[in-house]
Amino acid sequence: MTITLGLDVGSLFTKAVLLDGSRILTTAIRETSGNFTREVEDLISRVLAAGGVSREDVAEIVSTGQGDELVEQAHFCEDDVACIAAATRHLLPDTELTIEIGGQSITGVLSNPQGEVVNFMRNDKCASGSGRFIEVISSALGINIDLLDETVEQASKKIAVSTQCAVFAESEIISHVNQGEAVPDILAGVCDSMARIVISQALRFGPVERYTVTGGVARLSSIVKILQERLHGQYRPFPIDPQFAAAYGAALLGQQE
Amino acid sequence: MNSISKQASQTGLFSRVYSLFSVLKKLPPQLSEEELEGLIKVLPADSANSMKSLLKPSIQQASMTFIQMLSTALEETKAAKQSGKKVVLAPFNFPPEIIHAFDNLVPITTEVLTTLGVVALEGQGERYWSYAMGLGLPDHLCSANTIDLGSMLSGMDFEPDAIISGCVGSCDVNSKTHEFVSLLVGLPQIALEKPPDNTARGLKIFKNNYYKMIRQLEELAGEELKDENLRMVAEKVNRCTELYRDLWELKKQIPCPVPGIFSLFICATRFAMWGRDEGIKTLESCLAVSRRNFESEAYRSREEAARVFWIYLSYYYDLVRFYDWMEENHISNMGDALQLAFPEPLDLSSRETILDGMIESAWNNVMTRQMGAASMSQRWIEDIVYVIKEWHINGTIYCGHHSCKQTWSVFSMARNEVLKRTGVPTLGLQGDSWIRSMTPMSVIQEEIEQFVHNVINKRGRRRRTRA
Amino acid sequence: MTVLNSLTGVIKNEYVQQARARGQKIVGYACLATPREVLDAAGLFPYRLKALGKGETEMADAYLSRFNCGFCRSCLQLGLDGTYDFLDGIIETNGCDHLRGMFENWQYAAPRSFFHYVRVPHLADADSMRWFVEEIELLIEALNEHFGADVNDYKLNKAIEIQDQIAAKMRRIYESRWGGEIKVSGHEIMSLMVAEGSLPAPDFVKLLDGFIGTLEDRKPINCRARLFMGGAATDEIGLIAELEQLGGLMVADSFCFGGRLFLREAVAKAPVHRLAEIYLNNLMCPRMFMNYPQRKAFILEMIEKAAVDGAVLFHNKFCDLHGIENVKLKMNLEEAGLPVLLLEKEYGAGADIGRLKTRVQAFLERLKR
Amino acid sequence: MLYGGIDVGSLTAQAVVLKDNAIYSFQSIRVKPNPVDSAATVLEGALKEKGLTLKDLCFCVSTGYGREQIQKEGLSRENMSEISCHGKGAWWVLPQVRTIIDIGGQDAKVIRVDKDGELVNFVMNDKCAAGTGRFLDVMSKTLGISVEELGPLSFKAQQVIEMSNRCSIFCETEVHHYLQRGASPADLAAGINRTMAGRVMALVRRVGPEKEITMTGGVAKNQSVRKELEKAMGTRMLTYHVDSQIIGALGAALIARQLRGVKQ
Ligand SMILES: Nc1ncnc2c1ncn2[C@@H]1O[C@H](COP(=O)(O)OP(=O)(O)O)[C@@H](O)[C@H]1O
Ligand SMILES: Nc1ncnc2c1ncn2[C@@H]1O[C@H](COP(=O)(O)OP(=O)(O)O)[C@@H](O)[C@H]1O
Ligand code: SF4
Ligand code: SF4
Ligand code: SF4
Repeated sequence: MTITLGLDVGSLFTKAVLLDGSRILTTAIRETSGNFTREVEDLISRVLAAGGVSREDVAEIVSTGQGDELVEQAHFCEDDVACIAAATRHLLPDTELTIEIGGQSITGVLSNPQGEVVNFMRNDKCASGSGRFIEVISSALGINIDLLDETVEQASKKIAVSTQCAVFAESEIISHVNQGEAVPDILAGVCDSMARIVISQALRFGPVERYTVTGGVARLSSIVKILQERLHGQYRPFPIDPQFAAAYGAALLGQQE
Repeated sequence: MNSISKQASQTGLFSRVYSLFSVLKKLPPQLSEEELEGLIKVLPADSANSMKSLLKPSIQQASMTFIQMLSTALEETKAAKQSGKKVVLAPFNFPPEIIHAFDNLVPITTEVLTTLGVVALEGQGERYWSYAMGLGLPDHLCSANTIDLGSMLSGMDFEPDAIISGCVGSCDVNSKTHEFVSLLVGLPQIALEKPPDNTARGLKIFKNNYYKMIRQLEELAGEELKDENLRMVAEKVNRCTELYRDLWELKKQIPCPVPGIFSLFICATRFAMWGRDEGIKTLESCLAVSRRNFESEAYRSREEAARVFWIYLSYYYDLVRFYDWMEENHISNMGDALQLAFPEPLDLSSRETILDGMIESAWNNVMTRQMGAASMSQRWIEDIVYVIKEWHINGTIYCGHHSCKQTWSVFSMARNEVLKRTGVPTLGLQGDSWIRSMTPMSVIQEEIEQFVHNVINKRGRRRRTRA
Repeated sequence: MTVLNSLTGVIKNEYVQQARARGQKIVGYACLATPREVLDAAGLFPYRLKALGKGETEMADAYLSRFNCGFCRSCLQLGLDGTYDFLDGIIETNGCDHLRGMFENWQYAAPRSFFHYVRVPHLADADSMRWFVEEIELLIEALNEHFGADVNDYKLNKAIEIQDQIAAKMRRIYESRWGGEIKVSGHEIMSLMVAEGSLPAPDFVKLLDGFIGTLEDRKPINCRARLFMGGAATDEIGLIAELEQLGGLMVADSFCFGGRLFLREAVAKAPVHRLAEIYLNNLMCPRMFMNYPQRKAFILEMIEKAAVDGAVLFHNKFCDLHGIENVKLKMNLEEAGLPVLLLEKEYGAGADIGRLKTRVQAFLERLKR
Repeated sequence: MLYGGIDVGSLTAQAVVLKDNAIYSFQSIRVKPNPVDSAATVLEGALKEKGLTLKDLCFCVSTGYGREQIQKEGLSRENMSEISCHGKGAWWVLPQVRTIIDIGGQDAKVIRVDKDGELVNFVMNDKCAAGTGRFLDVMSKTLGISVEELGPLSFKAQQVIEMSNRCSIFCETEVHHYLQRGASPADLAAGINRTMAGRVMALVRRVGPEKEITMTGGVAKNQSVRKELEKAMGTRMLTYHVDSQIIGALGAALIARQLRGVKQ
């Protein structure tokens, strides 16, 4: 069996997946910050240690994401679109649309039955509708993002957020708090407005039969649930932690080398 | 008014373009490498960059005739006042040949002027843009028009004698901007409306409007439209059409022997000098260079990673270098929707038949034909599909010029239909065609590369990072 | 007032439900240039498309873009999410490029069996008038054919008469604010205008009569400044209400859902020609070319009659027509000595209301009121 | 006679007490979640310094966020928009000033006043927080420095790396991107300040600035943004010796003084 390592240098998080054939040995994640080489090195040693694999055993290290070309440790890099498509093709073969929602963008990747990329579309001009938006808002409300779903579940209504700007939304939300609105209700409203932006992206390629959602935001069921309700077509849950989709795809592409 | 911005835009767009071109015009027909180097050293950075690419040996012959053609156009505008002629400002979708048929009228095209300014001038067009913003105009208007308007309104530039709104019915932004200028400067406005009706009835109304416009032009010029002038122009128009079609045919070849930048030369000719000897010369030299390419072994064995067509506009800031970049990356730039004018030869039998032909070519001119149709999407999509098949296009790009509300409102539909009918994918970008600060070139290039490698070729873009 | 509230608060109001119950067909239109009388004469219920300030557009945004006018996106959303399913047909007009896009996408994504395009000229000269007459004739033909209607001059004249009545009554209410005390606020007027396109003409006459009946007993409203408002096609009654709370009342306007509605001057007698004149000659909309001076004069006259202290000109983000027109208008109004505030806004209830209010408040302070 | 002015911003709140024609005392605090609380605390602070209470003020005006509620709660007698207040305050410290560029945490405004400090014209950022103090806050955090250091640091720059992303939030990643590629923080700081100035210029152009010009609000303290703006406008701006963040509250107090005559 060949062992490969996929590295996804995201806008907010850097992710690593260690793959043996198509079996995940381990994964690791950390925040992306300025010090690049050290971060990646740290991640690599972490996954190698946890996977009980020595560096020599790794046949290919493949990087993707924003800083992919700077990963000195990588043997080659691939575009994230290719990695995401590869991951979907492998894990959910007949899924046409993958909606990747990361820290800074929403990318729709449309694949054909052979798993090839038919088209992709990225929305990254404004933080509204990005993972960062949710983070900024939940931290303004004092809610750790891990507890977001739990909190939203307690909501009895949705307070609409009227502005799309993440910065303005933050203060709008604080004014809701002041007016005595409950935090879960406000957060539910935020998730709703976030989901709407994703929906319009997803619908842009026309109706599809099956779709999946990846990226860090796909972990938030409060948002995915709304997508499920409003998008036609069958939702296919991503079988592994969706935040690792691109890193997984990168490792898969390494397998083909 | 706005004193500080006014200072900044002291010299107008026209004057600056004019003085640059009067220098360029004096260049010898063939430049040696040293001469080119020398020229580039004396030009400011933005101009130098463009000239370096424009005057590279492989296309120099065509570029030179192109430069000569535009210099002539600019000189005629400049000289008009002294010789008692009237200058008519028109948008790009208005075919200028009818104006060339008047002794006393000289046309100048908004978008051509802006594009030249953006390509050739230091600081591109942004100072004029800023001026227009200072007037309170919204920042979502078309930059091509806004830049031109800013230049004219800052009061330091040439003043046309009339404005033709050739976009009434097909583009609000364009016609409305022209209306604004004409109201502010107190210029007569001539509106040529196209009814959104593709049938014979629509054409009849349009014809009526066109004749009405000729009467207005006659009044402005103080002369009648003379048969012999009309015939002379018409003959040259037919020569242009012939050359245009020859170039069209050549574009079907794989690899494409027509350099990407020629699409700019061709449409600038269409927009400004159609029916003039200078226009014919430009098209002839484009054709000569392309034929030479076609016959050259080296060119024919060139790898073509993709044949890309811009379904509406392209990016015209940093344009020359951008087209070079595409070439270096083996992406054949097959041009943009500004090629989709489909000119037909004019029937020279009589004044009426000539005018009928000119009217039909105005009716079918770019944008008028697509966005001015009964449906904004239908014709546009049909034309894209046609050109994809004709030129063997395998990928299309929508540049997403943000002021272009018509195309934006049917872009989704167009992308899906084009894919359905031809299997060819469309990359949707966002940016401004004439202003670099909206989306930086590096971002655009990165998206295009991802598109070419992952979507068009489906091979991915594997880049080695380690030996 | 409750009838009015229910009309301006829901799209599928009780009149719509009644019409459906009695089998009357309902046809939607968007632009003021649509000759409603033809629909009335065909026995149809003309329903003016509106979005009532609803700013959610995720379905529409899959077709239209972020760069399209929010009003159009909202209307399309309601077309796609089923809210407008009660419409038996739609009449498209080439009001502006965004509206054209809205109609095209609607017809593409959720087609209707009756979809007719009334092509409105952008000029109002004699040639254009002939063309528009033809358009009205084509519309009549289409309605006759599809709905089995039998439109004739008699019915058209009747319909014109009712609309004339409506205009006269509306004018009376509208101009009641110009004399001295203001008893009807600007947003109430706007409610009436929005209601106008939401129920059959005879019912609207009744509603207006009721409203006029209450005028006498109304108390004057406190007014810090008399404002003119103009610009974008907007039906955001809530927005105007919020802004009026700051004390500046809208006493005249040039909104598409507003003071332009009852301009009906015409000389032709034959009904189709008369309609063509009513709708084309009086379309004080920036989509019309070559007649800015007319629009300016119309607004200046109103400002004078209504003794206005300042003008607020709105445009929806990405609206080209009003975005440009407002700049020119601002220059001319300022020349005439009137302070002007330009406001670019996103369509949709409450979006950034706080920031809009700050600007309007500052404007009132600038007016020293 | 004592007059009060309260200005609650998105980040900081200020109160100024005016005695006749001089600043008698002032306070500035970070805002509390509720604007009324902020107002109460900051006003009390400013009064307490001189052993005063609310009753000693003969008129008080509130401005900024929650200005109406503050009035409803009785802390002020009238509320005014920030725009008028900044205009008035700046005019008081610099009577010759005609254009004021006020940049706070979320708002950017350009205000024109006449020779009496009365509002003539103004513009304010609308949909997007791209050219506001918030941008600088996010950026300095990303560079790992305080917002106070952002100006000084940029004067050490060798070159200027401008941000291309429009969104304040996303420029964060752009900075990361450059840092990863070895750019120096000083060059980035210079680029950030220039980008900021560029965005503010978009507003400045809309009013057509007229001399003399000055800046107010927290961002006025950033010397580098100030220099960049001066360069873009081709003119120097005036400075003054009062804390630029209290200008709004000062203006409110001045208006309180003006209004007293009218309202009593
Ligand atoms: N437990 C979590 N911790 C952090 N972020 C999370 C978590 N769950 C979901 N998220 C979301 O995921 C986003 C990051 O997604 P990711 O795909 O890693 O982005 P990128 O690839 O751009 O770095 C965050 O902005 C946040 O909204
Ligand atoms: N000492 C300082 N040096 C540089 N910038 C500062 C300083 N203090 C505050 N700022 C900037 O000013 C902004 C806050 O301005 P302020 O006028 O207090 O805003 P608000 O009125 O919205 O509370 C901050 O976002 C920060 O960028
Ligand atoms: S609106 Fe807000 S979130 Fe969007 S680009 Fe502007 S600052 Fe960023
Ligand atoms: S504003 Fe003009 S174009 Fe738009 S709907 Fe109204 S009348 Fe029609
Ligand atoms: S507001 Fe402007 S863009 Fe929107 S429908 Fe009206 S005219 Fe068209």
